[in-house]
Amino acid sequence: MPKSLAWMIGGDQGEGIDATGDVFGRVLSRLGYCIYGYRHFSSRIKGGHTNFTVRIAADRVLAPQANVEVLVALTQETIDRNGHLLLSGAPLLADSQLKPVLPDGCEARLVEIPLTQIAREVGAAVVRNMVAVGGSAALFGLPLDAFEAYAREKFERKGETVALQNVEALRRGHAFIEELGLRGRFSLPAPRPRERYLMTGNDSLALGTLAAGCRIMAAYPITPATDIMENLAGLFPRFGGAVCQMEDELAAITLVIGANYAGARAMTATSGPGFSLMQEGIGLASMAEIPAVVVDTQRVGPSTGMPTKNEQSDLLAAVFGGHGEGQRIVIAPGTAVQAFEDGFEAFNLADRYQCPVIVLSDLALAQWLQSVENLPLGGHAIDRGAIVAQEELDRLTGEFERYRLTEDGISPRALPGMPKGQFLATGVEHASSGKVSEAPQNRISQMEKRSRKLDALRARAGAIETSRMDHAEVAIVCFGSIVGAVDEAVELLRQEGVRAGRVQVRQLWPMPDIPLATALGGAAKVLVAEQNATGEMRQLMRIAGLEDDRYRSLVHFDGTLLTPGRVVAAVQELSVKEGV
Amino acid sequence: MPKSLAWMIGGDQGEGIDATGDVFGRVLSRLGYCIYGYRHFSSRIKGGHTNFTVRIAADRVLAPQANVEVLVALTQETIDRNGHLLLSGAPLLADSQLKPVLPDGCEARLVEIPLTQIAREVGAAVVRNMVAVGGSAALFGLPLDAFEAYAREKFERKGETVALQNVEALRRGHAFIEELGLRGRFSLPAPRPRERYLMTGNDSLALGTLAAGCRIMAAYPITPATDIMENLAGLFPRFGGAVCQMEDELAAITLVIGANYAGARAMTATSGPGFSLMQEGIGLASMAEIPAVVVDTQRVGPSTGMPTKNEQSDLLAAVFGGHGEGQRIVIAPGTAVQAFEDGFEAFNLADRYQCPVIVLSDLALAQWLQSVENLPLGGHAIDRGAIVAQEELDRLTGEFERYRLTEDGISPRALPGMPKGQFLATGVEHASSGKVSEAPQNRISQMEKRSRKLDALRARAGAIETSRMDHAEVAIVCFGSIVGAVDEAVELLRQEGVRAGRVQVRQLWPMPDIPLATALGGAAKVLVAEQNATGEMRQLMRIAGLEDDRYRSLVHFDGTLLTPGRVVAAVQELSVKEGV
Amino acid sequence: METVTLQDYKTSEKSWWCPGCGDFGVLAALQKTLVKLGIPPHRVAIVAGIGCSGKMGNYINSYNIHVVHGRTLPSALGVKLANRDLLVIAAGGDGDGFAIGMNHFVHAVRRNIGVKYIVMDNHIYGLTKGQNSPTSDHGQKVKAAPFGNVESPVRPLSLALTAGATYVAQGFSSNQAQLARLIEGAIAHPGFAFVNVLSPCVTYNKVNTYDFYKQMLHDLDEDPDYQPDSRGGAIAAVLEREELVTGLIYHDPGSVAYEDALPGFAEQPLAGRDITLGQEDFLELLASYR
Amino acid sequence: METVTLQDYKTSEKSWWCPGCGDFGVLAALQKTLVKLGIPPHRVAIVAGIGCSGKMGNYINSYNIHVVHGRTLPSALGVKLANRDLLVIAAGGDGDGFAIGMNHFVHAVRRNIGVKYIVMDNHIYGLTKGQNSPTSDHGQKVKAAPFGNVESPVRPLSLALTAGATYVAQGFSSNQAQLARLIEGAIAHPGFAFVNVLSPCVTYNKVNTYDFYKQMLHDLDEDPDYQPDSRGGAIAAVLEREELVTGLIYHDPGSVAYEDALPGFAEQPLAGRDITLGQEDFLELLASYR
Ligand SMILES: Cc1ncc(C[n+]2csc(CCOP(=O)(O)OP(=O)(O)O)c2C)c(N)n1
Ligand SMILES: Cc1ncc(C[n+]2csc(CCOP(=O)(O)OP(=O)(O)O)c2C)c(N)n1
Ligand code: SF4
Ligand code: SF4
Ligand SMILES: [Mg+2]
Ligand SMILES: [Mg+2]
Repeated sequence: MPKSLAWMIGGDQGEGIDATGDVFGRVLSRLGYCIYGYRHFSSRIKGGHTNFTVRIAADRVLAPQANVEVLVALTQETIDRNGHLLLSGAPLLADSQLKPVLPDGCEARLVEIPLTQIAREVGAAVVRNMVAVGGSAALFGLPLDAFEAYAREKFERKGETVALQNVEALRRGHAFIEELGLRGRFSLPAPRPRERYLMTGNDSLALGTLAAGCRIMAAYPITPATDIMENLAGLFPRFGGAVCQMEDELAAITLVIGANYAGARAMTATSGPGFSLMQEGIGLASMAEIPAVVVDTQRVGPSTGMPTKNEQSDLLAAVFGGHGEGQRIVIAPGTAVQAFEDGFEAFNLADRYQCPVIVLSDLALAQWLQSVENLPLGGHAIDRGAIVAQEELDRLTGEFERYRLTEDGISPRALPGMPKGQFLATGVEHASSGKVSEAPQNRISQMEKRSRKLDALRARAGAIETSRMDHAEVAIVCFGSIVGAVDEAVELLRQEGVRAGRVQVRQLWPMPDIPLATALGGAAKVLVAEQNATGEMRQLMRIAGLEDDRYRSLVHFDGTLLTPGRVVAAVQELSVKEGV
Repeated sequence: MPKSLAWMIGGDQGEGIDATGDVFGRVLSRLGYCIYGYRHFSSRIKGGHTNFTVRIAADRVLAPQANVEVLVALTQETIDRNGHLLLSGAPLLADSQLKPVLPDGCEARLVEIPLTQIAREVGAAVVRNMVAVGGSAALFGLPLDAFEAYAREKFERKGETVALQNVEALRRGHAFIEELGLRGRFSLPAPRPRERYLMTGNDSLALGTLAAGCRIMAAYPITPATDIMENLAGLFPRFGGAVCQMEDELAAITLVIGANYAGARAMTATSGPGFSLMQEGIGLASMAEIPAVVVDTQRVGPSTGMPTKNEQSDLLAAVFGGHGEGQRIVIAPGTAVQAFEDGFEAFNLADRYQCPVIVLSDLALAQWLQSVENLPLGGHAIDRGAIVAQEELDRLTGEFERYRLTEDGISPRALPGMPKGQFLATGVEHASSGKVSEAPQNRISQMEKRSRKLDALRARAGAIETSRMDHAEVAIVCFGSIVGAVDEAVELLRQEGVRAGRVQVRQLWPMPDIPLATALGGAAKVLVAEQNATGEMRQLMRIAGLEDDRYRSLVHFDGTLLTPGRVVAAVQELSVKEGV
Repeated sequence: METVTLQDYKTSEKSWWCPGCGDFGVLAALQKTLVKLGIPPHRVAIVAGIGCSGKMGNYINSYNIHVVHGRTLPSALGVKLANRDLLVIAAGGDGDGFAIGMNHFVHAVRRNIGVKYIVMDNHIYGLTKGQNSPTSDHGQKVKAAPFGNVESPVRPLSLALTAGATYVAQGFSSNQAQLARLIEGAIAHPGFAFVNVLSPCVTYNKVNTYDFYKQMLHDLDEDPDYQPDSRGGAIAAVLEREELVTGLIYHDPGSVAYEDALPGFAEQPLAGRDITLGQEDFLELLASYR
Repeated sequence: METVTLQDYKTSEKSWWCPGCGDFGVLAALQKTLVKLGIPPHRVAIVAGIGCSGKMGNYINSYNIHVVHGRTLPSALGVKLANRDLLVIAAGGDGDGFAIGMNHFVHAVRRNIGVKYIVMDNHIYGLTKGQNSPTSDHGQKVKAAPFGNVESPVRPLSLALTAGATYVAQGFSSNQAQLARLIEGAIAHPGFAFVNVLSPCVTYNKVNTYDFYKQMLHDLDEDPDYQPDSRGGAIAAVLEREELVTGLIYHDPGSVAYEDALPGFAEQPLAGRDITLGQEDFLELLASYR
C-alpha cells in the first residue's frame, strides 16, 4: 500500500468546495504526486453539507482513506460530521468566524484561522477557500510557488486583480500557519514526477469515445452521467460531430440506433432511471442487429434512489433488462484508463458484433478525480466490423441479403447510401433478406445466428484482468470502480501474510466463464465483492456455472465508497471463520 | 390422455375464421365436451393465412394436437399449408369454388362442397362459413338443433332474416355431407355435460381482477393483452370503476401507482414492448412501497418480435428488468382457472407486500379458448394488507411513521384522506418517516426492511403445484400455458411406462426454492421445459441453488405452441441417452 | 370549512432551494391559498416530479407522492381517480413537464383531468446543474451547449390552449397576490387547470432573471382590453407577446372534468367503497361465456 | 438526375393492407413523387413506426428502418445526422405519432430537423384492431370504449403550428395529385416538413370514411383567400374549420434545418468521413487535464 495522506475540505454546497479541492489536488499532481479526489455531496444545489477529500500518495491510489490528516472546516456542521475522521492531535483548520467547537470525543487539534477575515482584507470574500489552501500547503510543507503559479494560470482570464487576490490569499494563509509553527507538520512521501493527468472516468470515457470516432452523442441530462454529454458538447463540434440534448432517454437511444444504422458511430450516456427507459430501444438494436453504445453510469437505485451516491446495481438490468432474448455485451471499466479503453473498445465491439454494447460505469469512477499516467492513443485501432463492399453489391443479381446465415453469425451490413444495398432493418423477426417472416424454422435459424455471434466472447482476451493471482489462496473478484479498494486491500493482506489476489471482470456479459474458471482454479476461497445488495455479479457467475463451496460474497450497499479496510475485514473474517 | 379429435378451419384473415371457430367450439362445449380452441394468425388485419383449430375431448385438454381429423378450407393456401395435418383418408372440406387441389403427398380425402354457392342461394355470402359448420356437424354426427339454437341466439339482434339465413346455411351444409354418406364419419367420445364456460385466459384474468375489487385499469393497447382492457372497459363502468386508455405505457404504470397510493386497486396490462417501458415505474413502486399489479402477456421477443406468436421470454426482465434492486413478486398462471386465481391473488399480494406484482401470462393462455369448469368466487377473500387504523393516527403525537422498521418488513400505510396520516411517498431513499435520507445506516435499514418483506414467500403454499409426482423418476418443471402440453405428455409417458411427473412453478420470484427442492428431491432427472431460447426459469433456479447433474433443459422458441409430443420426445431422448 | 393555519401545512423539513430561488414564492403562494380556502392538509395530495421544483411536496405537510421524472400528470390522474374527494395538485419543472413529460401534458390537457398543474418554469434544468430546458431561449449558452441553444423554445401557454386546455394562467413567483389568485382560480375550476409560473433559477439562469421579468411581463389581468374567454383570442394574445404575460389567459366556464365524463364512474371515492363482487353479478358475468 | 422508374421502388413484397385502406394511396403518392424527382432508392431512408401505416417502408425498395412504436422521429433524426445526404422520410400512424410519440413530435418540430414526416392519420389504432386514437372523435364507440370516447381529439395541425413548425400540410389519401404535390413540397423544404394525411381505415373506423371526408374537407390550396404564409392566420384557419382542411397550410421560407444550425457540424455525411483522431489533437486535449 502506498503511504498516503488525506486532506479534506468541508462546508456548504454551492460554496466552491469542489473547486477548492480541485485546485489543491491539481497542484499536488503537478508537484509529482498521485491523487485520488472524492466528494461527499447531496442532490441539492446550494446549502447542505459537502466535503472534498484529496488523497495524496507517491503511487497510484484509487480508493478512499478511512481517516484524514487535515480537515479544513468552513462550517460548524463540517466539524460535527467529519471531526472524528482526524486522528488525535491532527489539525482541524476552522474559520475563526465560526467560533468553532470540537464535538465530544474529537481529539483533533483545533486551529482557528481567520479565513473570512483575511479574505476580506485581501479584498474579495470569495478567496476565503484559497486562504485555506495556502494554509494547507504550509501544513504539508509544500512549495507555495506551485500554488501561486496555478492560481495565476487559472484566474488569468478573470483579470489581473482577481489573480492577484488569489495569490495574496494563498500567501496569507501560508504565512498564518507558518507563524503558528505548523509548517511541515506532515511530510509527504517523495514525489515521483512524470507526465500525469488528473481526470475523472467521465472525462477519460468521453475522450475514448472521441478517439473511437464517435461523432454523435444523444442524451438527456442525469447525474452522474451528464459530464459525458457536457464534455462532448465542447469537443464534437470541433470534429464535425454533434451532441443532441434530447427530450428524454427514449429519444436518445433511438436516435443512436438510427445514426448507427446509417453508418455513424453514435452513443448515449445515462444513469439508472434513464437506462430503464432505454430497455425497449436496446432490444430493437439487438433484433435488427444495429450497433449501439450505451453508457450507464450507475448510482444508487432503485428508482431515484440516492442520485449522488455510489452503487453497482444495474448489472442484472444491463444483462436481462429487456423483454425477450436479445444479444447484449456488457463491459465495465474500473479506472479512468480503463474508461478510456472501454469508451473506445465499445464501438469496436458494437460494430463487430452488430449489437448493443453497454458500458457500465459507476458514480465513483465517473466523478472522482484520479491520476492518470498512461493514456496512449496508439494501440487502439478502429474496427468497423463487417460492411459489405460496394463491388460486391454491384455484382449482386438479386436482393442484398442483410441477415445472411453465416458460420459465426455475423452478416455484413450495407450502409444507407450504398447503391443496391437497400434492405429493411426491423425489430420484427425477419428472414435473411430482412423481410418480415414468422416461419418457425426461420425463427430458429435467426435466433441461433444472433446468439452464435457472441459465443467467442466467453473467452475474449481482456475479459478479465488479474493481479497478484499467482499462488493466491484468496481470490477477490470484482468489477467497476471498487477495483481500487480491492487492490489496496490485496496489498494490505499480503503485508499481513495473507496470499490474496484480485480478479477484475471487465466483460460482464457474456460472462467469461472460461478464463474465470482458469484464473480462480487455484484459489482456496473466492470472495466476490460488489457494491450492491444482492450480489449481482455472483448471480451471473452462478448462471455461468461458476459456483462451488469456495465462493463467498461481500456486498456493500450503503452508498459510501467501499474502503480497502472493509475488504480486508471481509477476508479476515473468512480466514478466521473458515480458516483459509 | 383424453381421446380427442380436432377440427380446423382455415382461410384468409378478416374472413371470420375465428368467429366460425368460436361458434363451432361453443356449441360443442354446450353439448358437453371439453374444448381447446387455438388459432394461427399474423400481425395483419385482412388477408394472409389464418386457421382456427377446435380440439374436442371428454376431459380437459389444454394443448394442441399434432394432427387434425377434419380440415375446412376456404382458400387453396389453407390446403397447401395444412393439408399435411390430415391423416390418410381424413376429410378435407373445400369450397368447390376454389377448384381445390391436394398438394403432393397429401393423402386426405378431398370433399368439395359448394360453400359459396350455397351461401348465395341462402341469400347472404357471409353465411358461407356456417355452411361449413353444418357440414362439420354432420361429419361428427352431432345434433344439428344445438347449432341452430346457438345461431338463433347469436344472430337474434341482427334481425330475423339474418338468423334464418344462418340456420338455413347450417342445414344445407349438414344435408350436403349427409348426402355424401359421410354423416358420423367420426364418433366423438361420450360427452360429459356439466356447467362449463369457454373462455380465454384474458377473459378469466379480467374477471379475477374485477372480483378482487380492482376498479381502475390503465393501459395502452397491445397484442395479446388488449382484450383485458377491452373486457374491463365493458365491465368496470357497471361497478363504478373506469378503464383509462392512456397515451403510452409510461403513463399507464404511473397512473396505476398513483391510484394504488391513494387506496384504490388498480392495474395495467401489456406485452413485452410495453413492459420494457414500464421498468422505471415498477422501480418506483418497489422503492415507495406502493402496491401495483402489472400483467405482462408475453409474446415473441425481443423488440416487436412476432406479436402473434407464443413465447415465455420476459421472465428475466420481470425479475431483473429495472435498474437498482427493488422488490417484485412474479406469478404465472398456466390455465384460465389459474388466470382467474392469479388475477385475484395478485392484488392481495400487492397490498400485503406493498410492492409490484407481475402476472406473467402468455399469448397462448391469453388468447386461446379453453373449457373452464371450476371458477368459484368463494374461497377468495380480499386482503388489503396493513393499513393503519384511523384511531391509531388520532392517537399520534408526532408524525405518522409510514416506513417504520418492523420485524417482517411490512409497515402499515395511511391512505390519502385519512386525517393525521400525511406522509411523503418517494422513489428517493427515505427514512422511516418517509422523508428523504442519504444516511448510510438508514440506507441499510430500509433496504433490509424492504427485502425482508418477501422472505416468507420462498415457502409460500401455492407457489408450486405438482401432479403425478409421487414416485416420479422424471420431473418436468414448467410455468405458464405449457403446463397443458406437459400434463398431456406426462400421461403419454406414463402409458409408455415412464414414471413422469409435473411441477408447475406458479410463483417465479421469489423463487420457491424450499418447496421446489422438496418436490424434486426424489426425481432421478429433472427436465426444465420452457418456451424460450435461453432457459430463463432454469437460470433463476440456478441462482436459487436448484442445480445439479440431474437437471436438463427443454427449450422451444419457434413461436408455435409446444406440443405434448415434443415433451415426450425430450424425455425419451433423456431416457435413451442417459438411461433414466 | 375547518380552521386551517399555515402551521398545519409546514413540515419539519426546511425548504432546501438556493437562497433567492423562485420556487420559494410558489411554495408560499400555494400554502397561503390552501390556508385561505381552509382545506385541511389530509385532503390534499401533491404529486411532484423530479427536479428542484419537484421538491415542493417535501415541504408541504399534505399527502405527497414524489414520482419518477416526467410522469407527474399520469400519477396525479391515478390519485384523483382513486379518491376524487382529494384536491390533487401536480407540481414540477419545465423539464419534467415539457421535455420528458410533454406527452402526458398534451394528453392530460385534452382529457381535462381534475388535477391542478403548477409548473415552476425557470427555463433551465436546475437540479442537474444548468442544462437548457425546452423553454430556454434560442442561443442560450450553457455547458451542455457551449455554442448556444440551437433549438427554439416550446410555448407552454399556446400549446396548452391548442391542445384544448380549459384553464390556463401564468404567474410570476414574485407576484404573490396574483399567483395566489390564479391558484385559487385553478382549484375552483372543474377539470384540468394549468398554472405556469415564471420562477427564476438564480443559480443557473442568467437570462430569465427577476429583473428580466419585471421589465418584460405584461399583466393581462390588468389589461382592460383583454378578456380570457376566447380560445382563439388567447392564442393570438400570447403569440403576439411571445408568452411574456401574466394573469388568467383562458377559462372555459363550461368545462367538464374527465372523472365527471367517465361513464358509470362512482361519485364517491373508490378508495372507500365496498369492492367485493356479489355472487349474483359474478354468475351473470360467467354466463356470458357459455 | 438519374432516370428512376416506379419499378425501382417496388419490392418483392405486396402491400398487405386491407382492400380499400387509405394507406395504399399514400404509398402510391410517395412512390410517384420519388420517381418524379428522380431520387434513386439508395439515397432514400424511410423510418417507419409500428402500426398498419408503419408497414409503409416494407413496400418501398429504399433503405428502411422499422423501429419501435412511437420513436419514429428521433430515429429519423439519427439517420439524418449520420448521413445528411439522404432523403429521410419518417412515416407512421396517428397512434405512433400523437399518442406514444407525441413528445418527440413536439420536439422534432421545434428543433426543425431535416426530416419529412408523413402521418397516415386514420383516427384509429388499426393494427391493434380498432381502439380510439388521439385523433378519434369525441363520442366514438369502440370495444375499448363501449360507451363512447370521453376524450377530445388532439389537433395535429394546430399543435404543429403552435410548436413552431415550418412546413405544415394536410392531404387526403384519395386526392393523389394534391398529396403528391404536398410531399414534393415537403421534400424541397429545408427543415422539418409535416404532412398529415387523412387516410381512412375501412375496417375499424366507421365515422371518418372516404365519404365523410369528401363531404367535409375544405381545400385551402383552391381557396383564393388563403395564404399559407402566416402562422397566426394558419392557426386561426384550422381552428375555425376544426382541421377539416387540405392543402399547404403553412410554410416558412426562411426555415433553417437543425443540422444546418448545429455548430461545427460537418457538411459532408458523417458516415463517410475519416474518424481517426490525430495524435496532436489528442495530446492537446489531454493537456487540459494537467
Ligand atoms: C428518467 C430520468 N432522466 C433524467 C433524470 C435527471 N433529472 C433530474 S431533474 C431533471 C430536470 C430538472 O429540470 P426541471 O424539470 O426543469 O426542474 P428544475 O430542477 O429546473 O426545477 C433531470 C433531467 C431523472 N431523474 N430521471
Ligand atoms: C410500446 C408498444 N406499445 C404498444 C404497441 C402495440 N401497437 C402496435 S401498433 C399500435 C397503434 C397503431 O395505431 P397507429 O399508430 O394509429 O397506426 P395504424 O395501425 O392505425 O396505422 C399499437 C398500440 C407496441 N407495438 N409497442
Ligand atoms: S438551482 Fe436554480 S432552481 Fe434549483 S434551487 Fe437553485 S435557484 Fe432554484
Ligand atoms: S385495419 Fe385499417 S388501417 Fe389497417 S390495413 Fe386495414 S384498413 Fe388499413
Ligand atoms: Mg426547470
Ligand atoms: Mg391510426
